[in-house]
Amino acid sequence: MPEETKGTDPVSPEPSSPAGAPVASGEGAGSGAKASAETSPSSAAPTVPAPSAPAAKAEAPSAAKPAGPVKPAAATTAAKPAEPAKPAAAPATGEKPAPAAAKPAAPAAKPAPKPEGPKPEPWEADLITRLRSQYGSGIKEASTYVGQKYLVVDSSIVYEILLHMRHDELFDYCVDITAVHYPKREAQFDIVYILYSFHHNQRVRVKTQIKDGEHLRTAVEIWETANWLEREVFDMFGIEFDGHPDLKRILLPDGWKGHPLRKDYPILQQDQEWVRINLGIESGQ
Amino acid sequence: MSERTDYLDLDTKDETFLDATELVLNMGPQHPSTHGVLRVILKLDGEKVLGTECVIGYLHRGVEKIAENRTYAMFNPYVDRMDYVAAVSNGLGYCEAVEKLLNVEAPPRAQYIRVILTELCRIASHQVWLGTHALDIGAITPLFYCFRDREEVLKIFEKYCGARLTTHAFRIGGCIYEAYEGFEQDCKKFCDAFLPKLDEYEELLTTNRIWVERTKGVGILNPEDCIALGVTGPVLRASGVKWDLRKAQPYESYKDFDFEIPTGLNGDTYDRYLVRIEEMRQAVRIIRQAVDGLPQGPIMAKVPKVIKPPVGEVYHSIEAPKGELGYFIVSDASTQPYRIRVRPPSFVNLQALDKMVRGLLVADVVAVIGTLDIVLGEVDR
Amino acid sequence: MSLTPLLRKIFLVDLVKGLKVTFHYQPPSEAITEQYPLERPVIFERFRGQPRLNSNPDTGESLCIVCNLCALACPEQLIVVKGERNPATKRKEVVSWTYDLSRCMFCGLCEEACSTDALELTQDYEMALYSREGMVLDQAALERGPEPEKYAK
Amino acid sequence: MIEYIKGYLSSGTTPGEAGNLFWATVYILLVIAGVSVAVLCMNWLERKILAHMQIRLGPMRVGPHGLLQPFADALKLLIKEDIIPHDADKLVFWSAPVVVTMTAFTTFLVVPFGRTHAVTDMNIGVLFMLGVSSLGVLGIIMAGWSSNSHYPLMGSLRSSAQMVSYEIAMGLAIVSAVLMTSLQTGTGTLSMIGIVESQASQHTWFIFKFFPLGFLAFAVFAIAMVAETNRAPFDLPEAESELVAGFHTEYSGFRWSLFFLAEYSAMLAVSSIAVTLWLGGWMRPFPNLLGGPTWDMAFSFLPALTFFVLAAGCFLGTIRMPKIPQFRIQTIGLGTFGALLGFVGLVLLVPAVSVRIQDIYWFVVKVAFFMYLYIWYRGTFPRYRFDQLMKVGWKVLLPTGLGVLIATALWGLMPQLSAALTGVLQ
Repeated sequence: MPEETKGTDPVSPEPSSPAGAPVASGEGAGSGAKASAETSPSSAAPTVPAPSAPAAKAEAPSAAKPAGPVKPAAATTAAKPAEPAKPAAAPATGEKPAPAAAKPAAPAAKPAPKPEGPKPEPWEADLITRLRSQYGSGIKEASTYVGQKYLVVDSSIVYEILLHMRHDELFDYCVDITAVHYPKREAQFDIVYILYSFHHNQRVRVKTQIKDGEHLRTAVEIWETANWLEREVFDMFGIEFDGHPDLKRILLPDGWKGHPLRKDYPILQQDQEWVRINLGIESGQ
Repeated sequence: MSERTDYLDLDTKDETFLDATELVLNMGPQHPSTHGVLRVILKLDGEKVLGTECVIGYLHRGVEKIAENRTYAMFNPYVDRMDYVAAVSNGLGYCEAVEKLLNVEAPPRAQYIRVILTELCRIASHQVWLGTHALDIGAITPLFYCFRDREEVLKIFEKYCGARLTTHAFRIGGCIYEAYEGFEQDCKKFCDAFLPKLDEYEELLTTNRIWVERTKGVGILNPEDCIALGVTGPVLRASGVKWDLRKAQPYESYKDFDFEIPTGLNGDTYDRYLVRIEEMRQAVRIIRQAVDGLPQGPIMAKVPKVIKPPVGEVYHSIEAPKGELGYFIVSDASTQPYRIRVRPPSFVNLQALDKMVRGLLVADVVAVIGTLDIVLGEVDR
Repeated sequence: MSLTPLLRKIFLVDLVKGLKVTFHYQPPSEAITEQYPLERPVIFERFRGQPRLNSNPDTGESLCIVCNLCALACPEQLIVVKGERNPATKRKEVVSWTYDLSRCMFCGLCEEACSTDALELTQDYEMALYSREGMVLDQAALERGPEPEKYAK
Repeated sequence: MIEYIKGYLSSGTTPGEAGNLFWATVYILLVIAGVSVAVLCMNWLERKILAHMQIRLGPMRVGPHGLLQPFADALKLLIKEDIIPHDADKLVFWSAPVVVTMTAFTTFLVVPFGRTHAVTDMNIGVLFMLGVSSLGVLGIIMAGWSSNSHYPLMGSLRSSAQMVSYEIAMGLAIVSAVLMTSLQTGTGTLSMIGIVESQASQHTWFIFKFFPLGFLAFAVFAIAMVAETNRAPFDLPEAESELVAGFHTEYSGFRWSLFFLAEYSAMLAVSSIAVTLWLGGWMRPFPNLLGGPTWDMAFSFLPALTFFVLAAGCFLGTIRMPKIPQFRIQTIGLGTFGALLGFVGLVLLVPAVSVRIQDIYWFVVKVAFFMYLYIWYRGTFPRYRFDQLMKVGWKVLLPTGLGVLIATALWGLMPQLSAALTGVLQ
């Protein structure tokens, strides 16, 4: 098993890792335009109000430019990305207010300036209000993280939420369905539905947590694409979806033992067993 | 397409296998035109397809499990092996997703280089598609012309990053390789030489009556079906949905460039062909702009040597040549990703096969598999 | 009602156009086939091929300082470097150095990790062997570097 | 005995007509050998020409420029393991390639390579060819059915439907050509030699007669014959990307090579029909425009000239060969081959040979043109789908063929008709 060394690495002069900061942003000499662009919004964070954050972002690189060996043309192109981000977000999100900024504008276009290590921010939007009023405490969390919005909902109502998202909020495209295994948690699995709305140009992740052995209702009736995606989740995690038309393994052969993407899945044991049975020798692994 | 429902349902399995009116044909996993190791079980009435079932997984390598046992930087070369005809795009998506998790952004010059290489890669990928698709439909010659011109792209890749197919061109935080001397000229030369070649492909196919007959009205997907099936990329656009992640949610420096999103009207194989051909032209346009506006500056953002993103999860997707390629990464603040989920466009697009081929003939199945532009390395991961 | 499309159809203009293209490519000068052992492909400088362990050209000493960075960077863990400190020179010296070429995917991460330019992926690409045994390169083989076999009788 | 053998040489007819068994046997052997050699050549030429169309080089290693590749292939096929699928119908499986090959060779009985260069001249020659060549489909169905496998079965069913449909269009085109022999002359014939002689006496190839009717009939035939021989773009029975290899998927080794042989000899056979019916058979081109003994003389040098050009090509090739020891044998081989071709050219200069070889030369050149077309089509066109193939056959070629036939008849009867019409009017 390839265990990555953490402390023994000879070159990890990484000052920011204990604090959990994302980048070694301000620490270095900051000769690159990027580094200064990173630092200035964070330092200006407490003072600059939300709407002018993009301006700060746009300003920062051009201010830093004279120091670096950058042509004027480059400065304009560098400043350009921030400009259309806001207008693009406004029409695209439609009814959404400013907080629902478009994703690509990433860190800077967020209403709240980026803190030292991105923390999930509470996500306020009409959609959330509507959902909360309808489902109350079933919506456990609605947040954004680095500009990406997600909902954590109770597993009992996830089907209704998805149905609501599909038909009332027009999230007509189910990008992906996947799962994450946390063996130490009581509810071991996160099921993640990544949804996209062509109408709002918006992406939302709906997450729910279920225990091992718990079933979920299938989303095939909502999005046809869920068929194979759920089969893959079943294949890799052993999570069963009730009402799925054809729930069987998809990537692995039918007789496969175990579900490989569970954290407790023993790769080596599987390998050794296979070698023993099929080759009649002891695996050298 | 409403009349499709009256065909036999695939789910009534075993008893019909012996039914004399039906022929069960096992296409693949070793078949000349299943593009690798796809196995399609066809249920036929004569030559008419009553239903299909895809059996995939022959090329499953457990990429997502491998990712959990590698550091972020180490996993980078593996993503090239998923969609191996568009390795650069895969690398781009992965690097961007990790960058998002780290909250860094590649410097402008790196972004431009990335865009140039990704668009070159789009051309290369579409050329492989065109060649194999034409080969499936029986035109054997375009394949060689396509591969000849793809060679020029691969040469640029090799000069830039030292590998032709599994390029490992980008690193988290930017690019590690500076554009080599003559990079701009090479790209421009390629663009200039490529457009006439593209016209040549079109001369061989676009107006050819056999090609038109073979592709028009074959494998129609209407926009609603596309969206319900999660189909993305050229297949979606050929159905008339003008949706391209490069425009819808621009990443890298795509906002700086002026290009069109070609769309089709009928959502048939011919439209998908035209859309992809036009996409190659647009890619040339983007490359030209990017090469002209290539800024100076650093190519690598400040990224720690040992990448240890904060706890969090992020989904980032790009417009790969085949559709929306997404990476969902969960970090637990260790050096290894807690979970990486790849949202492969080929896998999702392949799901549409059944809907597209019902009621068509065996020969159309081959055409439709070709037009979906699947790469089994990505379907099976 | 336009007559031209009909006429074009009757006179098979579309087919003739295609025939013209294939006809025009017939001269052998258009062929792009490289007759491999005779014509060698051009390999560019950054190509990642067979690994080589460089040594100091003046002294002949290995440049490797046994920092183990390459082994740590390798996704496949196919590099094993063992070294021990030489009490005389106070420097770590290589005891054993193996590189399992059969598992290598030529991603170049080891080369990038190397802090002394000791490990280098060369432009040699002729690495096919008849058995797997020869694929685990030891220090001597790595320092010799690629020995391309002439594929000709 | 010697008299018997010698007697034929002065008869000036085909051995069949002369009733000379000895020479008939010789001719049959010659035809079989010639067709086999032609198939070998086609094998090499198709690879080379197709490769060059596809900007490749094609075979280059076995012999100089891959000249020995067909022999290497033949050898490989002969010594390959012969596999009969377990559940196959052994007898039918075994006999299918034999049937296919036999029919393909039998058609050559009536092909006139020259005035006297045919095994025999039947007065129903055209019908014989059509009939026998359509028997080939029987072998294909047998192969597909006996393999007991899905792909061959589908391939053979496609093949049978295709051949049946296209034979009709082909037949109509042939009938219009046959009509041309009788119209305005009153001496109609179905004999292959007779048709060529009719073209000679009318001083026109039938492709140019009643322009554009002759050409249209030829075009219908030219398309139908591609379909009839299952070649691209009508190669559905063996559509590689759909049916793996079609009806011969389960065949290997020698049996497979028989199918290969049959396919190519069928191509040669239908091309021969086309040449005979429309392109003046063994006659040299431009007999009217460039007539006279001087031009006859000039044209009689062409066969030798062709061989000299080929020889020159070989010598040029030896010069351009890589100058390294590994290529010495290849260089010498190519040089020898060139010398051989040059020698053949010299032999062809001998007047006695030259006179006898003229007919065959022109016939072969015309057939070679069709072979090139076959390869060219294959290199250029995508493949039709089955229903489209049927559509082309039934909805385009059949009406066209029928129309051409009627129009030809009307045109031919024009004098009588106009006479009758004027009679009625007066």
